Amino acid sequence: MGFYRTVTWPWPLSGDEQEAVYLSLRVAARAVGFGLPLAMIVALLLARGRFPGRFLLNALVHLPLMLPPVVTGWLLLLVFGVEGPVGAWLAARFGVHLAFTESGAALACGVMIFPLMVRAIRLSVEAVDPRLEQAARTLGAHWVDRFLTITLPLAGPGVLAAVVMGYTASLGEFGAVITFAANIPGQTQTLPLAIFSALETQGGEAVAGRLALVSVFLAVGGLVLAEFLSPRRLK
Amino acid sequence: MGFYRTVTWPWPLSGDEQEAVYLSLRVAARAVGFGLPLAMIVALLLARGRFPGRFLLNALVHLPLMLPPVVTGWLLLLVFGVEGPVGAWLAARFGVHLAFTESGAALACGVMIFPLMVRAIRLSVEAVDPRLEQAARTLGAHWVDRFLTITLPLAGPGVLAAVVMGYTASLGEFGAVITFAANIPGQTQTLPLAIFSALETQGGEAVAGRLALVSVFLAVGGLVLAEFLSPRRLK
Amino acid sequence: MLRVSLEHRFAGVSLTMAFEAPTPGVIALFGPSGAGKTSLMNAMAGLLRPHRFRMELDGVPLERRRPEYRGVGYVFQDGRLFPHMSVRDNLRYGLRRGGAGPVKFDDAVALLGIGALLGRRPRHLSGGERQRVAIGRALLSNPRLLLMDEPLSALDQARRDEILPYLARLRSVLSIPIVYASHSLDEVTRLADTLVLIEAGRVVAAGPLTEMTARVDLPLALREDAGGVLRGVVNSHLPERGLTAISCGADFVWVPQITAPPGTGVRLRVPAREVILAVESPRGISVTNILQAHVVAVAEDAAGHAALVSLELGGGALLARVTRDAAERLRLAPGRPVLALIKAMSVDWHQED
Amino acid sequence: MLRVSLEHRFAGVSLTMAFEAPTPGVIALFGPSGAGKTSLMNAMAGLLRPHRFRMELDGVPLERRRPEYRGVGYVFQDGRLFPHMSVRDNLRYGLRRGGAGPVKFDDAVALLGIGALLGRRPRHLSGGERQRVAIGRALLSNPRLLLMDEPLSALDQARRDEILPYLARLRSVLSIPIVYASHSLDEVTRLADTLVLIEAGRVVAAGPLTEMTARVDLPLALREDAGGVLRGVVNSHLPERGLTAISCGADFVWVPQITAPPGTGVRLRVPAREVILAVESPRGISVTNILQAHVVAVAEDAAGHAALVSLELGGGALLARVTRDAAERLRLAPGRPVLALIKAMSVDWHQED
Amino acid sequence: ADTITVFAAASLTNAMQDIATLWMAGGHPKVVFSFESSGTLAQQIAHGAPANVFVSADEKWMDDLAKRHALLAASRSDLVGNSLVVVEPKQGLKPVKLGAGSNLLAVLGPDGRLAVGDPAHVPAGIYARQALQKMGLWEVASARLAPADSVRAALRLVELGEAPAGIVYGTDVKVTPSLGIAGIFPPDTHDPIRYPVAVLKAHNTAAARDFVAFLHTQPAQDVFLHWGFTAP
Ligand SMILES: Nc1ncnc2c1ncn2[C@@H]1O[C@H](COP(=O)(O)OP(=O)(O)OP(=O)(O)O)[C@@H](O)[C@H]1O
Ligand SMILES: Nc1ncnc2c1ncn2[C@@H]1O[C@H](COP(=O)(O)OP(=O)(O)OP(=O)(O)O)[C@@H](O)[C@H]1O
Ligand SMILES: [Mg+2]
Ligand SMILES: [Mg+2]
Repeated sequence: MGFYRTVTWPWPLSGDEQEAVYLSLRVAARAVGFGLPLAMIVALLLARGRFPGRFLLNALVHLPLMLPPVVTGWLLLLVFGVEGPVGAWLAARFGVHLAFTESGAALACGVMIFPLMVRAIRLSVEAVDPRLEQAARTLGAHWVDRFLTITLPLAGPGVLAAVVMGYTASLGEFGAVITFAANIPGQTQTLPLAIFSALETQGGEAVAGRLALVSVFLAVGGLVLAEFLSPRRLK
Repeated sequence: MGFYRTVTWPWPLSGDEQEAVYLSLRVAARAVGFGLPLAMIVALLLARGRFPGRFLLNALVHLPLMLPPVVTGWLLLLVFGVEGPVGAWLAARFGVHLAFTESGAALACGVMIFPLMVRAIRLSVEAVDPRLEQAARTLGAHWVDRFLTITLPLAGPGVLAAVVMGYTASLGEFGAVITFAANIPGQTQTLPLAIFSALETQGGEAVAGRLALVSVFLAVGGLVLAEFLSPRRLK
Repeated sequence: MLRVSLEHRFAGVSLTMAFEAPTPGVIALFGPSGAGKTSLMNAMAGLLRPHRFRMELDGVPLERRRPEYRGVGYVFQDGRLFPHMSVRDNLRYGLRRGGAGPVKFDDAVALLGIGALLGRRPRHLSGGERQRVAIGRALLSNPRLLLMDEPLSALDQARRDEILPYLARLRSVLSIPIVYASHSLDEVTRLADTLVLIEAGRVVAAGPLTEMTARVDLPLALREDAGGVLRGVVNSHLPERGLTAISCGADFVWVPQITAPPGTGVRLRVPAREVILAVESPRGISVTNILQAHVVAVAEDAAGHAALVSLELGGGALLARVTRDAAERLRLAPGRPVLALIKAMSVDWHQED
Repeated sequence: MLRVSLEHRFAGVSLTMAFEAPTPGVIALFGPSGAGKTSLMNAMAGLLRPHRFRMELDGVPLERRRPEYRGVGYVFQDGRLFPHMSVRDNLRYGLRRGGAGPVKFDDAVALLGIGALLGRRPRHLSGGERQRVAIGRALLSNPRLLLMDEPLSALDQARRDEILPYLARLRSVLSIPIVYASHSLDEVTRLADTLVLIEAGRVVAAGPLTEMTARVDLPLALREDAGGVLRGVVNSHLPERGLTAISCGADFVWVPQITAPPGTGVRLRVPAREVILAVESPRGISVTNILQAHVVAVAEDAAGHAALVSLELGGGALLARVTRDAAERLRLAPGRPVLALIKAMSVDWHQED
Repeated sequence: ADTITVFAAASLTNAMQDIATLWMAGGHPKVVFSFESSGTLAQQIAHGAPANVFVSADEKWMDDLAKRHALLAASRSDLVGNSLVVVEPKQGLKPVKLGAGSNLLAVLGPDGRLAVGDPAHVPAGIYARQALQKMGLWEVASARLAPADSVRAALRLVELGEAPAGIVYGTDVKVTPSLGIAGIFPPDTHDPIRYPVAVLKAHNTAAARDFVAFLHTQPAQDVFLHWGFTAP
């Protein structure tokens, strides 16, 4: 109970904390930004496609949801680490190292939020009336065209939901990030990692509470923006 | 790389592992079972309602998504622990203890998957043509009736998505559960926690891999079932 | 009595409409596309909340009731069948909620010819089939007022001809007042008791059908399909000549033999363009009805090539459209006695109840 | 030439249809609700894949092309405007993808009277407005074949009368063949060159419009609104009498004065029920056209109260419906010469091109 | 009710499980464990977790509970000790000199990182920081760390080649065949590594006390030794 009294107003933030905030925002932006186009394609394939391996793709997309995040992070290390097949190739070919870098944190977040984004978009794509797509066909729109001009805009709520969920979930992503990218202040120490550190430190509850509050503010800011942009208002 | 060779076919499971599997299934079932009706109501309120505090409710629902799971677990301890306001009341009034019990694990899972379920249902509810609800009104259906006979069935894909996501995410829920319910074999040690324990054990990676595979099997089973029940097939 | 008044503005369009009409009866809202028919109906069903709105049915104000308690059945212009229910469940939806009413499930199904469709989903129906189901659904909800927004425009003539009398029967047998939006003058004259002419969000004129159709000062009279309506009673059948005599006030009008027994009230519609005027009685001609009348008013159409002649007969008022040339040849002017030649085949008849 | 043949089974309903028709021209699919019109059109657009299907337009087989490359414009029975685009963007959608065509954006907008709606979203349109936009959208996609599924059934008469000539002009000026589904005989006779009668998934008869409409052996002739079609050329105007003479073969037909200059081809439609037959020439009568004809065939309607008379005139074939009584009085039989009395007002005329 | 619930630091997992097997083989009540970081466990105990026995990886969290009067004071004792080592892949293992003039950073190469438990809270990380500070390397090394959320995670980073070296407990290296010890920190470079054990006041049962006593017996201590722990 005493705890409630110990949480103080989070401002001003310390330098490290500020850095964690900026880093979190950058990481979330990259995770959502790179994840979204891919999520759209996968969602479309799952919603409309009928191809062998469709079910496998579906299961694969859900993988990060069904495994403990720590395992996801560990699998990422196995695949994208310097000795992993993709990681070795990236390092040899482009000199890119993902582990311990901001990009790695973004990758981990991106993988974790991917199933959420795909589901949201897929739901909305499935709700689009296929008769409208038929109408577009008779007007000469081939499938990419149709997707971009009809399906996607009509699935707008799903895309928005994907962005909102991806962004908020990114701000809370912990296990996969710390396992894959470690907890390096200024490079991979996002807010959740800072909160976790504080929580595990003796007497750190107050700091953790402060930082959690910052995290909530950031996420709520995103929600406000989303609510403001929601298609219902635009209509 | 050597790791890949060390993962063995997971069957037969040891007694503890079996217990973890059953426990995980029970916890997921309770989390989804109790969470779903509530998620439906909240989704409907968010999708169709216009009331003060709507935004607050939305933010609250998203909270577990935006905080690191450990923090969510810790907040649950603060609220539902023996010293927390709700926990103390429950213990005094009903003799019910949530923290460090199977029910507590289900509660933690339920809270974590709640935003996913609400989002999925909300998206589908928003996609239901309000003109059909109008038609039902003119036929004398009041709002509960309308919700149950028109909105909900038409939002079927969203409810199904909610169940799928809730179930798979429950099978992967880690941070909040271990913090709120601890990691006690046979009582609160769900699969993800068992996997974590294995990872913490020297030389436990192979066991962790095995268990992760079990987790994937369970989740994929759920996906198969969902695909089979999907409204598209029923139509 | 149904009294409705409404004021509403959409971005760019403003609607100000009011009318009253006796009940039970069919009140036709007649007007071109975009006139405001659907908006008016939405307001009456409670689905649109106009800036100002009053609605009173038989002394009961309804405007404050919520749509689900207003007891207003609505056949929507755009169908709105529930896609996740079979046709049967769509029909039953209102049946279960409206309480038992005089319309029976099996009767409605038989009449609308949808017996074979009961197990299907709406998206496996043709456009016309869908509309028939929508009519059935609204009927079965046992409403105190039925709104029908162009319910027949997706139907073929045969089906229309089948359903129209049933709608007419609804009016008289069940005494459910019906508000009926349409831009088909034919439907309206067959069905309506009261005609409300709407144009660009205004009520141009409203009144009893028979009066409205014989007026030469309304835009109605300028239509290709303008025509007068007479009310009459079946007098006698002449099976050997295949004819039936209808008495309209002092006149007899012959029509091809009909099935209604003597004494039945009927409504006769005579298209203006099919009325021939003569000053001498012709002979050896296929025309069967030669009625004495006198001219009430003459007006010219916009182009000045056709003359609209309002006629007073022994049993009602009719409209005739002749060429200006003929009007001059026959020297038609108010008060002039003329013969109205009407082919028996030209008279559309409909049973009143 | 457009050749189409199709076989398909829905659960419980089977369709077997084939027809061929000259192009360019308007091919009307005429039949009751549920006959299979929409299914046939869906197949032609490539949206339905029937069990068997062949489609050849001017020698080019089209059945294997995907819908987006088939160049078939489609005005859907259920509108299908894109809800997230303004009217303008809906119209432009096909314009940008179909390539520049002979139909200009501004012309189509002006003709369809949708200039004021360009900025609106479809859900802010009335039912009729929506349909007009759908027509515009299909026209602007510059198709090689245009499918129109009951495009006018949501429109009022005035708007129909405005749009129909434009559709006719499309046919002749742009030489886009049009397949037109309808259950309005009026629309069909005004527009069609070829008439395909469909009932319950079968083609009952198909052929040139003028032939089909004068046959007494088709279900068409039994309809209230049956009527013959004559093709003619504007001969001269008589402004002082407000009349125009049309020469149809050897005959002159008078109609209220029209604007088309002499030499213009026109299509005249004379409703069967408005044709009066006489054996003696009447006098002092408002009827302007008294044409010599002889009876080709006589048939009775189902009830036996009306006689359908197929007539041969100097310039074509007409249908007359008289009472059985009158047919007996005048002793109508094949070969008998009669006078066909036709009010100038009874003749609907439409410019051919 | 006879079951003994033991909350133990994650690094004790293998040893404790072996000892429990031994204990139960003697016909004693069942033991169940919850392995987590000491901090999490301590907080859970503070919030009423039903633990009978707590084994912490460092003194501080035990002190914390003592301050909250959660411990049966008399039952607190030091169970085992551990050593702090530098771990490297066995292949190409470069021994590290630990003490003044250490070549620890040279082992990392130009851009390699040193995997450690998070010095903010993971006990192994805290010891590592002390040692690095003592050796005067902290200033430079702190920018070259890869802090992980547990010592096992740090070990895994070395195992997977992400980090060329790491600082972990001696016990961790023992069973990972691909890794070897490149150097052992002299005990004076950090606080003594001790695992204190105590019975918890709220769930103080005879069985729990017996179990703690058993932990101090020779068979149990042998197991600890087997897993690389040292005497306290
Ligand atoms: N939500 C809206 N926003 C803006 N304008 C609207 C809206 N709904 C209708 N209108 C306009 O109001 C006018 C009346 O529309 P309404 O649908 O009532 O016409 P209607 O008489 O039913 O026409 P139709 O016969 O074509 O169905 C039209 O001009 C239409 O464009
Ligand atoms: N997907 C489907 N499944 C089963 N039956 C169908 C399906 N689509 C159409 N039908 C049936 O096929 C027949 C023809 O339907 P179609 O829509 O082609 O008729 P239509 O001539 O266009 O009728 P309308 O004038 O009412 O629009 C109807 O009996 C209809 O019920
Ligand atoms: Mg309307
Ligand atoms: Mg159709």
